[in-house]
Amino acid sequence: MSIYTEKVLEHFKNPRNQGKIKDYDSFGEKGNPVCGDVMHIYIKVENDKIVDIGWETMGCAAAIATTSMLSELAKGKSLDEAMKLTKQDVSDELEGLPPVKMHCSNLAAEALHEAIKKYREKNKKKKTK
Amino acid sequence: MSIYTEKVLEHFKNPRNQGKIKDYDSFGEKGNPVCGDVMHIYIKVENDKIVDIGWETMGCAAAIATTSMLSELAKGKSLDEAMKLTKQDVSDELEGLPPVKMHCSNLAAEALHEAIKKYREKNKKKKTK
Amino acid sequence: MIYLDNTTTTKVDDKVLQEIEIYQKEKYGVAISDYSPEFSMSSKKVMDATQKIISEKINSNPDEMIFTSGQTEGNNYVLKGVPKGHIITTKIEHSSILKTCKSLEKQGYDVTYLDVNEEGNVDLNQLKESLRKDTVLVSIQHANQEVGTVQNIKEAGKVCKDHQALFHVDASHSFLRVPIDVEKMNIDLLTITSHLIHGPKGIGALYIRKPIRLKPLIQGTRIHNIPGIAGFGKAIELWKDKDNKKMRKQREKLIKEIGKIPNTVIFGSTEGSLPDVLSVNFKFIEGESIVLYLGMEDIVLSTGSACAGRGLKPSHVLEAMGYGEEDSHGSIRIGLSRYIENEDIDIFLKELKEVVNRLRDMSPIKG
Amino acid sequence: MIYLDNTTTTKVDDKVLQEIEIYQKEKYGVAISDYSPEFSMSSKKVMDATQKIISEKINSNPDEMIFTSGQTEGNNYVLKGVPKGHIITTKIEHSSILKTCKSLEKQGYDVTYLDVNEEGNVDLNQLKESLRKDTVLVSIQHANQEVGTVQNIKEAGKVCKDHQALFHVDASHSFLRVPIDVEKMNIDLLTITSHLIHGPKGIGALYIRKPIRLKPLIQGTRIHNIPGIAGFGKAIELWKDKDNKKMRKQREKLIKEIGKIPNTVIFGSTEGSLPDVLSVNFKFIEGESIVLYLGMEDIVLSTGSACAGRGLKPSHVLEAMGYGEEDSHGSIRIGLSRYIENEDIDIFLKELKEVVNRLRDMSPIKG
Ligand SMILES: Cc1ncc(COP(=O)(O)O)c(C=O)c1O
Ligand SMILES: Cc1ncc(COP(=O)(O)O)c(C=O)c1O
Ligand code: FES
Ligand code: FES
Repeated sequence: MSIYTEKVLEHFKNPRNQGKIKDYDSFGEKGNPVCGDVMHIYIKVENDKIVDIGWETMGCAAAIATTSMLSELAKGKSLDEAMKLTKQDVSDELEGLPPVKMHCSNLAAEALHEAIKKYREKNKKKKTK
Repeated sequence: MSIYTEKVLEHFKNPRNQGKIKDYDSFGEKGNPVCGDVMHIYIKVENDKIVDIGWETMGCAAAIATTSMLSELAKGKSLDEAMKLTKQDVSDELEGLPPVKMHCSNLAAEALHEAIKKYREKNKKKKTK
Repeated sequence: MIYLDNTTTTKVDDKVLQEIEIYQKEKYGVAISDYSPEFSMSSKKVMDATQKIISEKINSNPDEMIFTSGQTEGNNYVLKGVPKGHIITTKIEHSSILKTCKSLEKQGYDVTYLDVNEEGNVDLNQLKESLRKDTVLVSIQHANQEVGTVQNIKEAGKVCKDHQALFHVDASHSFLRVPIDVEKMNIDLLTITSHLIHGPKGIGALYIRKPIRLKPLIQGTRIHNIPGIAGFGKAIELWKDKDNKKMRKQREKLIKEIGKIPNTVIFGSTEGSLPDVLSVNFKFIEGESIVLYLGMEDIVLSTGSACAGRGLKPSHVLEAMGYGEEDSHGSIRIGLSRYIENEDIDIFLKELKEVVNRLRDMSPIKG
Repeated sequence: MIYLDNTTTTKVDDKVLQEIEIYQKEKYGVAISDYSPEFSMSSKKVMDATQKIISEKINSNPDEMIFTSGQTEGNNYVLKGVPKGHIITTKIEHSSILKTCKSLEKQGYDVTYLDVNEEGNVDLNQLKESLRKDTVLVSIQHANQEVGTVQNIKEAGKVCKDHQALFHVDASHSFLRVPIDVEKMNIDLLTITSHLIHGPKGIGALYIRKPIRLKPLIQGTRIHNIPGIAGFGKAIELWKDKDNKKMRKQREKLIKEIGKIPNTVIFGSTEGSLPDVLSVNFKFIEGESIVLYLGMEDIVLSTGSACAGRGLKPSHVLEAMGYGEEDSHGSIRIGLSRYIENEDIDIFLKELKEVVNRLRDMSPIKG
């Protein structure tokens, strides 16, 4: 009778890919004005593919579980595929989030998208250089 | 934890002198406008003394106990002594009555006084005859 | 002891007690927010479960049900929660309705008190005639607390619906005894209480049809009475229809046997009545004396209008039914329960007859 | 399980349960009038007894005590029961005071909300300055539900008395923990609740100094929650002063050990505080996560402002004390009880440190 699904609690308990990764290629950062929580996502990219991912979150159980779940979903995906990941995907994979906590799953996807965008900008510059 | 004293309950349970006596010399009757209860008292008099007493009551436990107690107090007393019996005497002998039930003890004494007065009037007439 | 005062309050069933205890000594945590620790979440579960149990009995949705501290709070909540205007109720309601209406009148509300006939049935034509444009609420009890008369709530509900007036039903005595269907009966607001069905005291429920909203009576985050809610739900589950049948049979026997005692009046409706309440008057004697003498024989019941806490005043219910003061004088109320066996009824009848004879023997007024 | 959520609600003591059961399954009759059968009279007896027990604790007369369904009803009763006028309260009251005041403002009452300093102490000079000719009530809590700060009620009472304003004290958390004397402290109205002292839920009490009269909140003859009243009385008797001493010692140990964790803020007063409540903020992490991780280790407590049922909003108490949103973010409230042993405190501290480390390790913000 938790408001969280088993899946959310499982990720909260055993978060995957947690922590800043060494020599990451890019990172994204999102803060939540509603609750003041903060999320960082770090990615390592090879051949336009996310080969490693790590994260840091200050937030509620939903925030921690969604970041963990997102990192699993993104790992191994191409940047294009990863850009298509939405908060809905994360929430679905977690078998649902309580309505007032839907904003938490937003954070993770947005931070990832930011990391990818940054990576692409940096790379563009490199190529044009 | 009854609102009634042990003494009241004892008289309620085992009323003394209850019932109309045969060949009574006089009787008094009182009704209570507050609660609609009714009380009859019958006396037998010899040499200005109450030698026997009986009563009928339709009323609450306090009414029954006070009539019973009054009858005990009055029995054997001279008419003069009996006229001095007050509701306070009855209530005191019963070790107290709850305030809202004080009116019940009134009834008994008043009915007795009426019986005595009636007896005296009747006797006066006889003597003067 | 033979406890026949079940219309005042009931014994808590042993199985209900067990349920209550679980929430007092094991699952005692209460979730204040949705993010409370798991341990405290069992409180939400049992609230949901009880809402569901009640809803199924009255054909409502679980989320149309809130908990109160009992019938009196629920009734006050309804009456004080509707917009200011004209209220219609009856002359035979419980004090929680009548007292509140009196105080609302002082605040400028207009209240109509419907008459009842000598069986205690509300005059539905009078209801129709009383409805006005500014009528905000009609509040009619389902069954009476003194004489057990059951009202034609379905018909009353139809009248209210046609007139688009909110309809409240005090179902404290009818709940589980007489079928209730808030849809079929067009009931908008319904109040019930746990202590009259072998559940704990201090808990009740209020059904509020969606999307009706009442002004709150008690504001702020109150800790839910979780053990009470759990016990309430359990008590409802334990009440079986066969209990009603058993009680109704005993009631019929009482009517038959008591009817043989001369100068006796049985109050209420001959047809539509609760299975478990019977109110009787014995002429020429007084109710308190009957109750106290029976009490000495370990039989517990109340005088006719015990629920009003009336002191020496005659019952407003009997008055409304057209009886005089002397008719409520020697009256007693017999409240049955599933714990009463047929032998108890026999013992009671024997003692009752003796007590009535004894008191009549004592009385100066003879038949 | 280590239950440290005693500021939300408490476990019912086994001896209290026994007492409650007596009135649920044996002495279940309730006297509706003074002429009820003897069996039902035990209900009066236990009411009298509990009134006496409470009175002795607060130095009032037993007949100045009425029973409510809990603190929230009591607080609503007081605020809505005084004549219309100017009310003074504080910014750190429970929602049952603040929400009610907000709704009274809409009805044309004027309300002043007193400030508190960063320790949570009400500004008594501001109280003096706020008092007006039309001030009908001053309502100040004795101790705070989140941070445990105890107010100088004696001084506040003097100010109210000098000004002849009614003085109400919400003593839900201080009752039995901090001495209360309605005479010495000039308290006119005092509310308490049973579920915070190992008594049952759904019962509380309201002290009304004679001859003060309040407008009734709930009208009509309500069946008294006799088992609740019996349990309430028993719970009071069972609370011993040595329990307060034990809890205060444990609280001091918590302050000492938690104080060693870097970037930690302990809220409230350094001097005048309850023995059993401690509110702490751990920077860079979030309260719900702390609570849920501890829950997985069978340790139950709440985030900082659980009693407000706040959802995502920051605590109004911390806000009034001058803290920002981020300060209430990672806060938890530890509520002790007599059932907590010193070993429990050691286990809790060990787990707490681990959880804080783990979450800080996860956090992007580092000290
Ligand atoms: C018809 C009716 N309504 C309300 C009540 C009051 O119920 P409660 O004691 O739960 O407040 C009673 C009392 O039994 C009643 O008979
Ligand atoms: C200060 C304060 N007042 C009132 C209440 C509400 O009490 P109850 O749940 O008894 O209504 C609480 C809740 O614990 C509280 O902390
Ligand atoms: S509540 Fe802030 S991220 Fe979930
Ligand atoms: S109440 Fe009528 S005589 Fe006592």
